[in-house]
Amino acid sequence: MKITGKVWKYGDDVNTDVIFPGKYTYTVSDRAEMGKYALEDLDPEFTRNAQAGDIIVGGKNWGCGSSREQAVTCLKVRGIGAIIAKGFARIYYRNALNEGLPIVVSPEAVDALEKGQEVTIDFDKSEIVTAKGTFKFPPYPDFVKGLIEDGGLIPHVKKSLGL
Amino acid sequence: MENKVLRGKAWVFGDDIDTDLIYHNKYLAETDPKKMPQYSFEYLPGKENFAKEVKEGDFVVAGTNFGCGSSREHAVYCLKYAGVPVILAESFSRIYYRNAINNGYPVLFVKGLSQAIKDGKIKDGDDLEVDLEKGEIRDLTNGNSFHGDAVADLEMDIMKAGGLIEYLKEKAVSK
Amino acid sequence: MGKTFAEKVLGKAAGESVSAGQVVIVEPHFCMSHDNAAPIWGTFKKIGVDKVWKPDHLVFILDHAIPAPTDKHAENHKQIREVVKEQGIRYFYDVTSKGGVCHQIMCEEGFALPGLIMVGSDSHTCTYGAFGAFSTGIGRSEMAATWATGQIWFRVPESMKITVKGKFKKGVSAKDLILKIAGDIKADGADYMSIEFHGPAIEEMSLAERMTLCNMGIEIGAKNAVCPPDQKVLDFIKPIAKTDEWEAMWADDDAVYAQELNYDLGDIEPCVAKPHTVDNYASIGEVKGTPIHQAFLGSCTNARIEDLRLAADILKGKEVAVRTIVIPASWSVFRQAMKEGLIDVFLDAGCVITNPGCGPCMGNHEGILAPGETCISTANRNFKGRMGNKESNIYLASPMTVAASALKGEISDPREVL
Amino acid sequence: MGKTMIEKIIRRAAGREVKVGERVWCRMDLSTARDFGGANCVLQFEEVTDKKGKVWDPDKVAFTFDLQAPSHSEKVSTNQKIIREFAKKQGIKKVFDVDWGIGQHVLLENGLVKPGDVILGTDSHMNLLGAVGAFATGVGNTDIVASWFEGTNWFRVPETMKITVNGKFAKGVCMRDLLTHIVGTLGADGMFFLSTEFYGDTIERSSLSERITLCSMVTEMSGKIGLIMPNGKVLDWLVERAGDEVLDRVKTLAADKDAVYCQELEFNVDNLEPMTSCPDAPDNVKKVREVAGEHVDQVHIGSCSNGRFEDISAAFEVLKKANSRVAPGMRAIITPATREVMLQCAEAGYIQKFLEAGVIFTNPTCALCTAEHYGALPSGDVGMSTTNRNFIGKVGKGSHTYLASPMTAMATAIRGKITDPRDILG
Repeated sequence: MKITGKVWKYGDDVNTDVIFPGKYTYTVSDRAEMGKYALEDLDPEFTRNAQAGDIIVGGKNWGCGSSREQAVTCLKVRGIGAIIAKGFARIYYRNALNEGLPIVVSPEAVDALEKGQEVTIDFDKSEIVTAKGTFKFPPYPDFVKGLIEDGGLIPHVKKSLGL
Repeated sequence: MENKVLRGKAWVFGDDIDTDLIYHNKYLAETDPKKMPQYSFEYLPGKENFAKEVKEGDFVVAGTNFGCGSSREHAVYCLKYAGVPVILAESFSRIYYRNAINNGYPVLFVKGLSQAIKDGKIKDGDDLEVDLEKGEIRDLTNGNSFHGDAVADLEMDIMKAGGLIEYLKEKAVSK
Repeated sequence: MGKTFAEKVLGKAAGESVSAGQVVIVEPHFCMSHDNAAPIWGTFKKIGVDKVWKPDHLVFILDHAIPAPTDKHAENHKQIREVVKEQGIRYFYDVTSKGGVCHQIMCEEGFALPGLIMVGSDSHTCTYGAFGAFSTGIGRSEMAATWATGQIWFRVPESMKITVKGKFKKGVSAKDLILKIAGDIKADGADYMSIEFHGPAIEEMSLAERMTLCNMGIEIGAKNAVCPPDQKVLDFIKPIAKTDEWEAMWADDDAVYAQELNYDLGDIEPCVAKPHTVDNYASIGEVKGTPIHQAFLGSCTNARIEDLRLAADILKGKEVAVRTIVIPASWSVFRQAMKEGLIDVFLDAGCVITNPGCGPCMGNHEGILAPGETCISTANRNFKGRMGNKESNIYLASPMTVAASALKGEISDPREVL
Repeated sequence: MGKTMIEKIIRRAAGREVKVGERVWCRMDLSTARDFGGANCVLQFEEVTDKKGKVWDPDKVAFTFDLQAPSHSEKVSTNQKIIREFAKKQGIKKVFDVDWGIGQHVLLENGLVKPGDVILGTDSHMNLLGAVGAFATGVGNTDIVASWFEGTNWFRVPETMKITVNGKFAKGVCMRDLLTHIVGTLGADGMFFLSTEFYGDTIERSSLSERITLCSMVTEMSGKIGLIMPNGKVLDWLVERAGDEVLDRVKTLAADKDAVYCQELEFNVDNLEPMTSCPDAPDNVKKVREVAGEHVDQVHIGSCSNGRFEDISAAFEVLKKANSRVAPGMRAIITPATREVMLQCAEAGYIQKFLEAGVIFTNPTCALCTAEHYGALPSGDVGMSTTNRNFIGKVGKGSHTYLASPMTAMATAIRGKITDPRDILG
């Protein structure tokens, strides 16, 4: 799998409250609608203009804070192709894999990328191609690969239960 | 008020339509009157489509005690800014009546309207012609006609000034 | 070679000896969900399984917005009641005077037990480590999958050992310690790790203080945080334990740690986390005098009877200068506070005391901030927009610092009013 | 020809003799707004005065916060902030923030209401202040703004209805039941634009909270105001709160013997039974017996109509007699009207007992009456509450509500289905 998209770049410790504000956690239950509030308190420009296929680039500890899965769902339903970060908070990492939203850890690629640039992620070769060079990232552990191949945790569970 | 004959479609309501049905308390925090029409009649079964489908010039037609309940002026704004030019009702509740007048928003008191609505003599979607000055209301769809009384006394003066604030300003100037 | 707490607990559950880095699949014990049980149920149904794996392992506790403020919240609660009925869920805490903030209920009702693996669809599930449990927060899909299969995967985490000695000085409490740790190692300082609290000072601490510490483990990125299941814990849980499947487990003395930190409580002083990150540490001296519009004493971090006592001591006989919202962590805390006359102290001081629940902590309920407003809070997060508006500011602090600040209408040093 | 109470009140406020039907400009004694409507008032005032306006008398303007106290939405928080800042700028000291409780009750407790006062507020139940002989009325924001210019506003001098109530309530029956009975008898527009004066030995014996209950529901019959002459303990209480001027006011307030009433009604409560307003209108009234056994999901005791200490005490008596808990699956919520009431409940030991029985106690506020606050109902749920409106969808789309007395509400909470409190009280 290989994806190419335009970069939206952010700093360190971007938390789930700015990705998907808590006040919507019980008033918005429709998945598609969640996309409307993505990054509302971080970057209103993103909220308005993000396109399907765009790629988010973050610093360390992306998605720290709450366990709310909407912080992944809201990006997924906007069609965000992947998130490249220096690191992910634990629950966010799990939630992203469970939702089938590709996430990649590569501090070098993050430093090489600026907002608006194009970036290509080649999952087969485990590399990120930027204007400043190509960077390798560690491949997913086998277990995680299985999850992603099945399209997320729920389809994975269905498959394993034979449903 | 200029004498003009208005034409539009009727949205017909029964008696005792309260302010929660006109403008639900859920949206009370709104402070911009122009944003209020989107919530009109959201909680009134059968009229949930009003906010989306009402056209500028359409009339609100109701029975007795229209606007009973809360003091919220939102319930006037949400119709005024939806472009409803006048409310026709057999009677209005007290606070609603004041709020309408205070905004220079025309209302007509139409005798027998409550029964006429119950008897189906005026129905949702009927084409109406309303002469505000003369108080003549004609249902062009079925030929029925009604008479409505405008406000009088001080209320008429306030209405003519365009609302209570404007009235008080005029009064202050003339002093 | 010795084992860490995480290696021992996960190893026992996996039925093999495990070390950090390994992935294990285990059956968790209690699985806690709050108001989000309804959306989880929606996902669960998509899997195509009819029954949850063990109804008695599920615990539902309504707390995020109770009683329901809007019909959407009400619909959500109603769905949960229907699931409870349909699936025969025994442990359900509805909008009644038995409830409260989910993590508080889990601890005071005997669900949080030593050696149990527990998950919750809330990030502060790590609180139960105060009772020696291995507990961690997960997302909604993962919870749905767990209900269906009774299984969850974990990468056995590396561990961080934090050893604490000494005694708090007057006006200083566990919240100040954890804010100091967050400031030192930053919000990702313990990413993916299991934090173990060791040392004589931890043994001295009340269970409430340990809960405050473990609760905020997530704020430094940890998978879980845990204190030793000592006699204090055992005395507390034995009469109330909801299962006898627990086992007091602790790390070996020669366990291997990825990182070790040492703190002396005597060095800790009153402090805050400045907007907009939990690791934005400042000593009280640096921020003293900052004007505030609201003070909030509540949340799963600091709203237990011990916290209320500390705040009431400061507020007794005085009047607050800003609106001050007090939300006890549970109804049993509320009732205890009432018995001790603390509710009267708060009301006489001009505080609003609301029914137990999460309140304004995540921007859902009682006490949302307006643009440009500043709040000092005993909760656990000060992220931008967390309490409602992105143009507002939140300072995190201890109950004593919050109470002292409420009195003056500006951030204040509790040592000056004690 | 004699004058009614409202004619005398308006005469004082207008400074001249007045006739029924006349439009009259009156001086305001107090012009108040809540966190509902208050921000609209402030923004409108600032707009029409180009931010240069000064309210006529900062001591006669008050703000109360009870719509969402504390707020749970950014919009309401912002509205509250707008009000606080305006009050500061204008030197308005009477700001009763989120820690106080329901507006009218807070004004009363703070001695800001005297018999004969003319008071405006952005709350349709302002007229419950008629319980102490004040003419208070709910209005929209424009009326409030207009009154802030020169402290005046206009009223039509209304006709007056006279209601005389005699007899003693049987055990389990109270003022709320009488009121419900009256609403059922007269209908939603039964007091259309009228002032109503209440007389008779039942009224003379009644407590302040009973009078408040009675006058609060005048709105549900589209009345302008319900008025009761303060006497006995109510008068003592008022003097204690609002000072000796109360006594002077009372002297000039009583209706003349030959006052003219447009309608006179008499009720006797000796044989009155517990009553309830069934879904979905206050005037859809039945005896509790007739609907007994109907399932109820949530019970709420509170609101400006029935949230005072006596109301909560009445509910407590039912709980005590039942010696039981709320029914399994039932949510029971009590919201005291004010902080003072909450403290009284704490002192009396009620809160502990209610909590032990499974009832939730919230902070003083309008609670579910304003929706967007404690106690919204999901579709299909049935509630019973001591509030004053049960219009369809008011507390949640697709839900339905019965209105009843605190005793009936508590009995229903205990049994999990609509219950006549006499079944418990014996």
